[in-house]
Amino acid sequence: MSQSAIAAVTHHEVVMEASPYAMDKKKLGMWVFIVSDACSFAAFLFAYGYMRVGAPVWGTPFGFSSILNGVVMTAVLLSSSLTMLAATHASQTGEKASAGKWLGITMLLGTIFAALHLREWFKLIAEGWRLFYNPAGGAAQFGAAFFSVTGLHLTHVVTGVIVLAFIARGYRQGRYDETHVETAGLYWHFVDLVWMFVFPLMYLMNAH
Amino acid sequence: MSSNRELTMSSYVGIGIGLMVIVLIEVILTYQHLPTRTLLFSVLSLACLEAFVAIMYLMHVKYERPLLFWTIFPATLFVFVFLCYIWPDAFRMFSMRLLQ
Amino acid sequence: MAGKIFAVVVALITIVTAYCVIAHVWWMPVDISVHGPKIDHQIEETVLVAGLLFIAGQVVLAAFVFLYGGARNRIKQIPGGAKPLIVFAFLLVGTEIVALSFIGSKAWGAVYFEAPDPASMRVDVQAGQFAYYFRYPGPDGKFGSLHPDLINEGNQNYFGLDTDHDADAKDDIVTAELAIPVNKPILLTLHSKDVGHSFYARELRIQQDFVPGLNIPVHFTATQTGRFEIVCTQLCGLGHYNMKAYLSVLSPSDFDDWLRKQASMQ
Amino acid sequence: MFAATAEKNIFLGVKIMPATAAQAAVHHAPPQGFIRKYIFSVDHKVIGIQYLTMSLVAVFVGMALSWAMRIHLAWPDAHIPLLGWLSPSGAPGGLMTPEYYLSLMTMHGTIMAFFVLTAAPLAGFGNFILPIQVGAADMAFPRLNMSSFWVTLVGFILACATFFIPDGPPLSGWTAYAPLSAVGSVAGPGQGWGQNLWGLSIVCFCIASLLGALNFIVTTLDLRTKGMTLPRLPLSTWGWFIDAWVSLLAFAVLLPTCLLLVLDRLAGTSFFIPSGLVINDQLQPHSGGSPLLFQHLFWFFGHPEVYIIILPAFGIVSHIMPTFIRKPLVGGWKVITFAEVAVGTLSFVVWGHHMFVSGMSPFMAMVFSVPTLFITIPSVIAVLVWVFSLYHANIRFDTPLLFSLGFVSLFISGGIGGFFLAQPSTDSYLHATSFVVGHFHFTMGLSAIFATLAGFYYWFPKMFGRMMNEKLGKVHFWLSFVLVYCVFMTMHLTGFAGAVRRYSALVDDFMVPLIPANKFMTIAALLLGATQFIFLFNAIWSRFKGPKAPNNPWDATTLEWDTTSPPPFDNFGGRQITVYHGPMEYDGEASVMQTSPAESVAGT
Repeated sequence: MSQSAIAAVTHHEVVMEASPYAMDKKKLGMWVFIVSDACSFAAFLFAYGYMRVGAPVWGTPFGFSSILNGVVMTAVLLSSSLTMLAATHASQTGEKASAGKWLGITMLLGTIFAALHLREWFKLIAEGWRLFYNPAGGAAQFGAAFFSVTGLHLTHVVTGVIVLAFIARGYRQGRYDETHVETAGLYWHFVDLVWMFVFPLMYLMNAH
Repeated sequence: MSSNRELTMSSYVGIGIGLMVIVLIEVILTYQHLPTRTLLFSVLSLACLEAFVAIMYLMHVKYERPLLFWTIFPATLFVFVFLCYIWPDAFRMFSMRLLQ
Repeated sequence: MAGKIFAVVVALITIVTAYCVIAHVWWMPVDISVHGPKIDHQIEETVLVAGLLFIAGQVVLAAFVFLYGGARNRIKQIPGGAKPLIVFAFLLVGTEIVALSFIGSKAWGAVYFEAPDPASMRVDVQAGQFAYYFRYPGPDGKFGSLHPDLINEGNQNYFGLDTDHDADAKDDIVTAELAIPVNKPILLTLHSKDVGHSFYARELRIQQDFVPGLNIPVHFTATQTGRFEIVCTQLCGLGHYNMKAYLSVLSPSDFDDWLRKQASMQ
Repeated sequence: MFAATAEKNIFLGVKIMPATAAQAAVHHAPPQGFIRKYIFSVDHKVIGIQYLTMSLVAVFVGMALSWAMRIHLAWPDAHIPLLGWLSPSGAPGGLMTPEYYLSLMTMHGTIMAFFVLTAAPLAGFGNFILPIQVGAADMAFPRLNMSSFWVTLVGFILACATFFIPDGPPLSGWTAYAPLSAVGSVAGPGQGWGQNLWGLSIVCFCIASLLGALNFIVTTLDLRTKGMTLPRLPLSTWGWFIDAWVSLLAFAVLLPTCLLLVLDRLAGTSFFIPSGLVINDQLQPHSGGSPLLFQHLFWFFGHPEVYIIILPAFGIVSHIMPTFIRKPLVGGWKVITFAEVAVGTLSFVVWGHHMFVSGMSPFMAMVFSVPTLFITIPSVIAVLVWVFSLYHANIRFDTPLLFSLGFVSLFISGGIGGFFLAQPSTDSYLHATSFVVGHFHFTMGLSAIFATLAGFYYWFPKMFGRMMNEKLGKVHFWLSFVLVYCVFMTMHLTGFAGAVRRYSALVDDFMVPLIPANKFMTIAALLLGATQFIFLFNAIWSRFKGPKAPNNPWDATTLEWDTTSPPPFDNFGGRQITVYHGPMEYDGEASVMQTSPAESVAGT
C-alpha cells in the first residue's frame, strides 16, 4: 500500500461498505468512462457505415504501402500496450525505477504511432484527399469518415501520451501510487482496443 | 486489489504476438478478393475476437470479479445492438435516392 | 382540508377534459380518403382505452387523497401488497397494448404496406422554402429528369427541368396547386429542393415528411370533391408557418379541364 | 500485500477503502478563502447549489422566452419593447418577426431541456444529496465534479451568447434537424454563428454530463458507508444512480452527433447533407449525406433524454412520498426500482416513434411502436405504486407532498397521450400538432418541474438551514397546478383539430378558429409564469429571513436528516455513520432513522 494511503487510514478511519467490484474507485471510474467512450466511437463508426451503405460508389484509395504502414502502426501500438503492462507490473511490485522506465518507453511508442499516422494523413492530403473532396472519384464521404474517425483516435493517443507523462512525473515524485499507473494503463489498452476496430474498418475495408 | 499477478510478463508477450498474428490474418484476407460483405464480417469477427482477448487479459477483466464483466459488457453491447436499427434506412437510402 | 380541495380540483379537471373530448369541442375534420376511416377508428379506440385509464387513474388518486388525509387512519398496505398491482398492469395494460398495436398495425399497413395501384395517377411533389410545386407528366406520361443546377425561381424553372434537351421534360405540367380527380388512386412522389418539409393534409389523414435527397412515395384515393389545405409540419425556416398549398379534389371532367388549362399556361 | 488486506476485509464483509479514506482526510479541513469556498469549490454541496442556481436562472430565461412566444401567438401585432431592445433586427420596435419567433422557440427548448430539466434534478439535487444519502464525505472525484459544473456553465453561457451576436439564435429547433441546421447561414438568420455556438454549447453539455454521470455511478457503488447495502439506498439515490447509467450511454451518442454536425457546418463534410440542395437559388457543394442519419443518431439520445429528465423525478417523488404519507411505498424499494430500471432500459429501443412520419422505413415504425407501447407497463406500475401507497396512509399535506401529488396527476395525464403517439397510425395524424407539445410538456416538462419543486421545498431546509414559508408554498402549488392544466390540456385538445406546432402565426384557414383557444392558453401561461415569482420570492426571502430549520423538520429517516442543517464540510463531522435500516421506516407518527439501531417499525 502506498505511503499516502496508509497515512490517510491511520489519520482518518472511515469504515465503508465493501465495493462490489473490490477495486480502486479510480479504476472503476475509468471502466465507466471506457464504456461511454466505446459508445461514442461506435456512433462514429456507425455513421461511416451508414454513409458507405448509402453511397452508390465508394472509392478504395489505400495501396499496399498504406496497409503496410497500418500494420507497422498496429505493431507499435500493441507493443506499447505490452510495455504499459510492464510498467503496471513493475509499479505493483514496487520497482519504481523500472516502472518509470517502462512508462517512458510506452510514451515513446505512442509518439511513434502518432507520427506514423500523421505521415499517412499528409500522404493522403498531398494526394488531394479532403474532408469534403475525393480525388479518386466516388463518394466524398471517404475523407470525412477517415479523417474524423482516425482523428478522434489520434486525439485519444495524444491525450494518452500527455496523461502518461503527468502520471509518470507524479509517480516519481510519490504523489501518485500504483493505482494511478494501473488506471492510466486501462485507458491506454482501450485506445489500443479501439484501433483493433479502426484499422480493419478504415484501412483494410478501403484497400484496393 | 486483484492485480495482473496471475499472468507473467512472458505470457503477455505471447498474447501480444497472438493478437499481431490475427491482424496479419486480416491483412491476408483483405487481398483474397472476397466480396465486400464477406470480408467485412470476417474482419469484424476477428476484431471482436481481438477485443475480447484484449479486454480479458491486457485489461485483465478475467482476474477481476465477474460482476465487472457483467456490468460493462451488457451496457456496451446494448448500445451497439440497438444502433443497428439504423441499417434498414441506410439500405433504403441507397434505393430511394433522388439523384442517382 | 387540503386533501379534499386536491380531490375536488383533480375531479373537476378530469370531468372538463373528458367532456371536451367526448363532445368533440375540437376534433378532426371529416375524412375524405379511402384509408382514413381505419385511422379514425384507431384514434377512437385509443381515446376509449386511454380515456378510461386517465379517468380511473385520476379518480383513484383523488379518492385516496380525499379519504386518507390527517393522522387518524390505521396504517396498512393494500391487501396482497404490490403483486395485484403488477399483475393488473401486465394483464390489463398489456392486453390493451397488444390489441391496439394489432389493430393499429392493420391501419398503418393499409396506408404504407399496400403497393400503390399500378393504374394510379402519378404526381411529382417538390417542397422548397416556402412553397410546394406539383408536376404532372403531361401527354407522354413520362417525367423529365431533374437538374438541381438548373433550378431558377426567376424563370420559373422550379424543378430544374432541361426543356431544351430533355424530351420527357418538355410537356411536364408544373402547378402551384394539387388538383386530383375524385375516386382515382393517386401516387405522389415527394422530394425536397432544400431542407426538410412535410406534407400534412388533415382531411386525407396523411402526414409525410420530405427527406432531402430521397424520393418518398405516398399513395391515396380521395372520395369527396372539395378544396382542402396542405400545410408544412416540419420546421423548415422562417416562412414555415406560411408554407401551404391547396388540394382540389375535382370530378374527372373538371380535372381534365383544369389540367388542359394548366398545360396551356406552361 | 495491499491486495491481501483488501481480500481479507471483503471476506469480513467490511472493506477499508484507503483511497476513499485518503479522500476524506484530504477534505477533512475545509478550504479557506472565499474563492475556494464558494466559487471554485470541490465541495459537492456547493457544486449542487451552483447547479441549482444556474438552473433557476435558466428556467426564468426559458419562461420569459415562452411568454414572448405565447404573446406573439395570441396577439401577433403586440409590441414587446424588451425584445426590440434585445434584438433590433429580430424584433424591430418590439414586433416579433417569424424567424425571431423560431429563434426564441429553439432557445426555449434548448435551455429548458438541457440546462433546466437535465441539470437541476440530476446534477443539482444529485450532487447535494446523493453523497450525504450514501454516507460519503464527498463525491468520488471532487475535482472532476467541479470541472463538470464549470463546463456546463460554459455551455450555458455559449447558449445565451447566441442572443447577443448579430446573427441571433438559431431557428432550427432544439432538435436541430439537418440539413436546416447543417447548411449554414444560407438557410436563414441564426443559422450561421448562432447555430455554431449552439452546437458547441451542446458539446460542452455532453462532456459535462458524461463526467457527472461517471461520478454519480462510482460514488453510489464505492462510497456507501458501513451498512448502506444496495437495498437500503434511499429511492432518490436509486433514481439518480439508474439515471446516471442512462445519461452515460445516451450522451455518449449525442456527443459524436454534435461533433459531426459541427464538422458539416465548419469543415465542409457531408454526413447529414445530401447532394443537389438548392437553397436561396444557390446549389450547395455538399453531396451524399443523409438527414435521416442525423435524426436517428439524435433521437437515439433524444428519447433516453426524456427519461434522463423523468427518472430523477421518479426517485425524488418516491423518496418524498413515504415521509409525508407516513408509510412505506407498496412493494418497498424493489417494485419502484424495477420499474425505473425497466423504463431506463426500454427508453433506448423506442426512439423511432419520433420518426414515424419522417420517411423512416415503415417496417421499422412497427418495430419501434411495440416497445414504445410496452414502456407504459413499467410506467403504469410506478404510478400504481404511488397511488395505492396512499391507501390507509396518514397524509401530511406539506408543500413537498402537494407537489409530489401534482407530479403523479400530471404524469398520468401526460402518459395517456403516449398511447396516441406510440402508434404510427394515430401518430401520422397527431404528429407535429400541439397534441405533442402538450404531451411532452406534461410528461417530461411539468412533471419533472413539479418533482424538482417538491425536492426544492423538501431539501431547502437542509441546504440553507432555514424553512421556506408554507403558506406561500401552498399558494404557489394551487395556482401552478390549475394553470398548468389550463395551458397544456388545452394544447392536447386543440391538437385533435390538427393545430400545427412551431407556427409563429395562425394564418391557415383551419388554424384561425383556434385563435380564441390560443388566447386562453396565453393568458393562463402568463399567469402560470407570474405564479413562479411567488416561489422565487419565497426562496430568496426564506434563504435570509426564514425561521431556522431543525436537523430533521419532516421526521424523515434518511442520512441527510441525521446531520446539521446545513451539513458540515465533510457532511457528518467525521462521525462514523452506520446504517441499520431501509429508507422507509414509517408507521404513522412513528419512524426510525436509518442510522438508529432501534428495531424496525415498518418491517422493511
